Amino acid sequence: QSNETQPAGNTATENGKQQLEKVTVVLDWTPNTNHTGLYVAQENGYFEEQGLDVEIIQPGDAGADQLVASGNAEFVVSYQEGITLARTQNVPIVSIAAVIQHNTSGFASPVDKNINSPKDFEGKVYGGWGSPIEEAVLETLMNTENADVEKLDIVNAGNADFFTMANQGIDFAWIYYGWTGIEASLRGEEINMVYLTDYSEKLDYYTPVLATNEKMISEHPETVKAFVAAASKGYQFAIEHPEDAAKILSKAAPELDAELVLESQKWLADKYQDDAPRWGEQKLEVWKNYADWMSENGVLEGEFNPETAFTNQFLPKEGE
Amino acid sequence: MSLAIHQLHKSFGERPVLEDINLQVENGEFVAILGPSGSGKSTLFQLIGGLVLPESGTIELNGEAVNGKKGLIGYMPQTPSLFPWRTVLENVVLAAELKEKPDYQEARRLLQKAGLADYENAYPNELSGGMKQRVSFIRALLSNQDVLCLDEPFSALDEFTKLTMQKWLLSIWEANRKSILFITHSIDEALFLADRVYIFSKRPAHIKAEIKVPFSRPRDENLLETTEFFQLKQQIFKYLKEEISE
Amino acid sequence: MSLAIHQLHKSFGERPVLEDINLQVENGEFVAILGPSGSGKSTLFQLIGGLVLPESGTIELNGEAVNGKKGLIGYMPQTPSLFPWRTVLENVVLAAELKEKPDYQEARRLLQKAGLADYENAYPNELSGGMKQRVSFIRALLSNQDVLCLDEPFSALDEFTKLTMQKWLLSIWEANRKSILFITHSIDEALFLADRVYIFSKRPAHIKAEIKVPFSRPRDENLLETTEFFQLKQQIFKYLKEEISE
Amino acid sequence: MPKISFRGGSAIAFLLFLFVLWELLVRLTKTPMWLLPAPSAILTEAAAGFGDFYGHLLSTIFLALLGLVVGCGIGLLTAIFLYRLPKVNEMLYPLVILSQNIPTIVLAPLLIIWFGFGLLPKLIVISLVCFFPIVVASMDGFRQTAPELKHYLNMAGATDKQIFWKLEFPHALPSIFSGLKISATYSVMGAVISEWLGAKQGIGVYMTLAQSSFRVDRVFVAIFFIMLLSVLLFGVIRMIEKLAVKGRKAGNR
Amino acid sequence: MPKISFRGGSAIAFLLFLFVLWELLVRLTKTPMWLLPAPSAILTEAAAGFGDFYGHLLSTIFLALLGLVVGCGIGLLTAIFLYRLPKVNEMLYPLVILSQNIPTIVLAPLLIIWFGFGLLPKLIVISLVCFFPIVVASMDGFRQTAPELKHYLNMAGATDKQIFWKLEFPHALPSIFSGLKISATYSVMGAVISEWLGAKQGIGVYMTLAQSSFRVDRVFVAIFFIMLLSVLLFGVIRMIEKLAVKGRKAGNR
Ligand SMILES: Nc1ncnc2c1ncn2[C@@H]1O[C@H](COP(=O)(O)OP(=O)(O)OP(=O)(O)O)[C@@H](O)[C@H]1O
Ligand SMILES: Nc1ncnc2c1ncn2[C@@H]1O[C@H](COP(=O)(O)OP(=O)(O)OP(=O)(O)O)[C@@H](O)[C@H]1O
Ligand SMILES: [Mg+2]
Ligand SMILES: [Mg+2]
Repeated sequence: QSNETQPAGNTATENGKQQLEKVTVVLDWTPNTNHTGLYVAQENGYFEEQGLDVEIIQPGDAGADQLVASGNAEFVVSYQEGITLARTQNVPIVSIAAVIQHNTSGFASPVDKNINSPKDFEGKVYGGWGSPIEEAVLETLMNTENADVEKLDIVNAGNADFFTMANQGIDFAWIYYGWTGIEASLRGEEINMVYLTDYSEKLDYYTPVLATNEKMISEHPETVKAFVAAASKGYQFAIEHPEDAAKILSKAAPELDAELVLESQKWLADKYQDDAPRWGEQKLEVWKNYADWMSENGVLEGEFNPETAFTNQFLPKEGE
Repeated sequence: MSLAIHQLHKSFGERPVLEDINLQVENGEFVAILGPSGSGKSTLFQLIGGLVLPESGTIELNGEAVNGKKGLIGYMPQTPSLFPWRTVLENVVLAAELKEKPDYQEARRLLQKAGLADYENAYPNELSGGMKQRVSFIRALLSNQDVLCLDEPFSALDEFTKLTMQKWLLSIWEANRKSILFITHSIDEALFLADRVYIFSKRPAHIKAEIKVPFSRPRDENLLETTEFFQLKQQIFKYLKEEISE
Repeated sequence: MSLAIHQLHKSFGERPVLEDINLQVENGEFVAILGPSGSGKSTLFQLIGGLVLPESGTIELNGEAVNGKKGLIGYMPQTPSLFPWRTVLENVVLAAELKEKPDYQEARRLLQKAGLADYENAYPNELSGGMKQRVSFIRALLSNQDVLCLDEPFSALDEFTKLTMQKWLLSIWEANRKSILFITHSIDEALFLADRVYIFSKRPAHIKAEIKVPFSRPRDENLLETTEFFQLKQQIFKYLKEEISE
Repeated sequence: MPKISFRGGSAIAFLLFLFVLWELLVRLTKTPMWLLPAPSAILTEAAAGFGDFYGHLLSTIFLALLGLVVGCGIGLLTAIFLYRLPKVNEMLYPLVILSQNIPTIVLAPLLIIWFGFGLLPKLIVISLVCFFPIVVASMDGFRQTAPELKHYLNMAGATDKQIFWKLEFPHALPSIFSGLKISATYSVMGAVISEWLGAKQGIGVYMTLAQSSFRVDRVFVAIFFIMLLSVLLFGVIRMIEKLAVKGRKAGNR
Repeated sequence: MPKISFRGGSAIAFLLFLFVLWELLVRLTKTPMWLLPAPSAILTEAAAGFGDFYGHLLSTIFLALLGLVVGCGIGLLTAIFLYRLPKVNEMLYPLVILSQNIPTIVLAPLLIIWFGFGLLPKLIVISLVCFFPIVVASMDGFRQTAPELKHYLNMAGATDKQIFWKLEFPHALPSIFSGLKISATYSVMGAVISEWLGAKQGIGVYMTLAQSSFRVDRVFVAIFFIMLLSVLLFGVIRMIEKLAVKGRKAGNR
């Protein structure tokens, strides 16, 4: 619930903090460089400027999207695939900004495996987490080079990370280069990447995105606007000052490896906005393409209307 | 308080134990039960205590049927049944505790009389067999009930301690005249203590004989050496022998 | 097998229990121990059984010191100590089981003799107090040891059953002449069964008297009515009385 | 027998009542499906999707049973071993406690590195969950043996081994079963968790997939079967207990 | 007393030995840090990062203790309640088992939706973990009361309540402690898991963060403290047990 209704006649406030509106943003995973903008906005007081008192929460297990949909938190860091699936199940959640303009994920493999393009997947072992989406993506990629997905061995590796898998005879896995890829380079392990975006436009979906629920949009649009404005400013800062932004993230989450954060931040700085006219911009065709692709591959059950799944209306206008 | 039992029947599964038991204890009377091992004496106590229900028959206290009613008698079980996590003193007040605030002063006095003054704070596992039995006996005495059912209370005591305890029990009984029902295997003990003696047959038990003990009170141990005593004892022994040898 | 105990001392913490006990059981001898409740008789058995160690003194079996050695005697404890999850038959063979394959035929025969033929498959909780004691007694008999230590084996039996069991024990003993050490509270029983009787003082126990029982064997119950018997009994009673009344 | 069936009946009746209540609440408050589906919706999905679900179910049952048997077997052996060797116990017992405090997120990668993605690492995870309650309960059971029976056996010259097998072990049976019941309850969840370590099939796999595609009704179908399995296992253990501990219901008076 | 300190000593010595072994193995096989760090590396990191870690530690200790107390309290009350009302027990006992089979991934969002991000949902998760072993162990303890003592109390006219409080409860104390020990062991992991429900601080938070940035040494620092806490809690319960169950070590002969 939003706590904007303060009891009137409350005793004197210290430096006006009581006027701030309390909102909660739920992360999708542990804090990482995808979230830098939020931490910057927090640390540099951008949220406060917008009259918000933001609490950043790490949910651990799944369910962050439902939390926001049910109104127990106002904002969530989610991803396009999740929102698409959620909306077909009538979960009222809407994307309000794309954190990173293009999909930076891809299939990573140690160089000595010699996997340079999807056709090299043949005869190899893929380690995943058992989602039907994975197989569909692999198939799509391999089809572009007329490779046969049947010749690929897909192993369910559960929650194991890339490095663990690599140790267990698994040839390649799906990672975000901006985090796991950077870690590999820090370790001096050379890896090959096969990016999704290089082979299929439809798979260039937004991940991650900021999202909220429909009720917030209809009943508290100004809060949403304020939040997006501050976040946008935060990400802008991260784009312009990756080193400083990395320091802010490391300060907020000292448990993270500072070197990894810094390197990841530097790599990601120009990926946030990339070729978009402004940070956070989302395109209808991206939403439509990906949903179509999901339907084609039988991983989407039910009706999905891409127009209602996202909105750019809260993004600050040029020069705002 | 008087106890009357009419036509009591009880069996455990296929095994008949009590058959047509009729028995009275008048107010302030001291009644002993003798009978072969395994005849059903302890079972009778369980019925009186309300722990098990008879197939038929009634148990009356002061004329009122009390089949299956608990908490009306003071009881000393055949095995001491002390609580291992309670000290001797805490054990003896247990029965009293169930009804009221126990009188520790009195408890200490009785322990002293039973030669257990030094063991007040000992745990049951530090006691000898006979000492446990005495603790259990005192617990029954302190229970403050008008009917006392004692199941072989002195079986683990040496002859002299036993005599002391018997005399003590008699003096207590003479002072406040509770009704006492007393199971024993010692014919001497039954004759020395009781007003009347019931002799149980072997299982399934019925009342083989009821004997009025003719000796006047107060009694002392010289009684045990009189010829009348000896003759009565012989007679009872004969009854018991008949029961077991057939 | 002969048992000899020299200058045995034992205390539990601050509490001295046995003081300078000297005692012998010759090969094939039947020895009884009498003594006040709590004097230390059962403790002596625990020492012989090797369960506790004495502060000083030795226990010898056939001249060999066996302080703290277990498994050399047949034992019947003061409380029946039956295993609740074993039937009567399984219980009586327990001691034998520890050494060898038990003889169920023999076990059934003894149960029959003790009047427990119908209860072979019953569990201990279906037995009366006296029946449990008999089961425990048979368990000790079946243990197949040359020295038997019996701790008040017949205390929960009626006079007639007790006499039967006593006579039975005598006949068994006469047939295979084990050495028997026997704790009892009944002076009659001690004199009827034993070759010699040790009388323990009160705690801390020393040997107050050692009495050779002069009666010839085989004995029968008529012995109990002779004057010699009566006089010996009076004498022992006096010893015990001295012990307790001081 | 009629008594047993009646007892089950009472519990089932109560559960049914709860379901009806739940159904009503969901309908009255118009709770959306993705938040909390109504029992009827779950039932419908269970019936419709059972063909797909079936394979997952079997796979988890197999894992849970195997893990339970292995875990309890090891647990019982460990308890016996530790109890009979007090010196070793002093050294190793803390390790037994420690074993319960290795978080799966750490254990999982290590297990995978050592044992790959096969059955073994999963079995280890389930066994680790199941073995602890048995160890603690059995050890406590062994320790609480009736002292007068132990006294008797000692006097009768029983060896330590005999004392253990003739007295301490049978005496501890109720405690062991108490531990077994706790373990049985955990075994199904243990199996589900173990499926994190990369399974192709199983309720755990089914459930995460359902969760990630927001099919809350399917998640609940999975939960229902997990619960059903646990209760069944618990019931089976209780039945075995009744048979094994027969004849001493009243102990000795 | 000297005995107790010696016993601890033996276990600690053994643990030290294991650590040395581990250190040697890691060094000899040149295992990379990110796979399995050497104890020395962990120690270094623990010392270096203790300032940061301290707050997390306190927060988890607080959660674990609170959850243990609440969970065990509720568990004991539940056991007493169910034992004394057999009719209710028949209905509710299956629910107690079911409560152990709600996967956290389902429970977590529901709890947050109902109770927000505060202390309450976390407490519920820990309590749910801790309460079950107590319930099962206590109920079994109550049931196993020495029948001859119960027989005596019944004959003496004790009410059900008196039988419970004067006999069944004290008699079940060892079983209750057995359950408590299991619960105490689980409480720390329970607290760590509960921190999934959106905590800002705590070993669980620290550990996932470390894990996701591949700082395996930090993960192990977290595990060490989890283990240390559990063993400490276990030890404390054992000490309390020794005090509470005093005087009946040998029972009645
Ligand atoms: N719970 C039970 N189940 C089955 N049979 C029982 C039960 N309790 C007692 N019995 C049987 O009832 C009979 C009488 O037992 P009871 O304990 O009343 O004997 P008793 O006269 O007190 O004998 P004793 O003098 O040896 O104590 C015995 O044959 C016994 O086997
Ligand atoms: N474990 C123990 N701890 C402390 N004191 C004990 C212990 N066992 C026995 N005692 C004490 O030793 C003394 C002798 O006990 P024991 O059982 O040997 O007596 P007993 O002669 O067999 O008596 P009874 O005829 O009553 O059975 C008693 O005073 C008892 O309090
Ligand atoms: Mg009896
Ligand atoms: Mg004795």
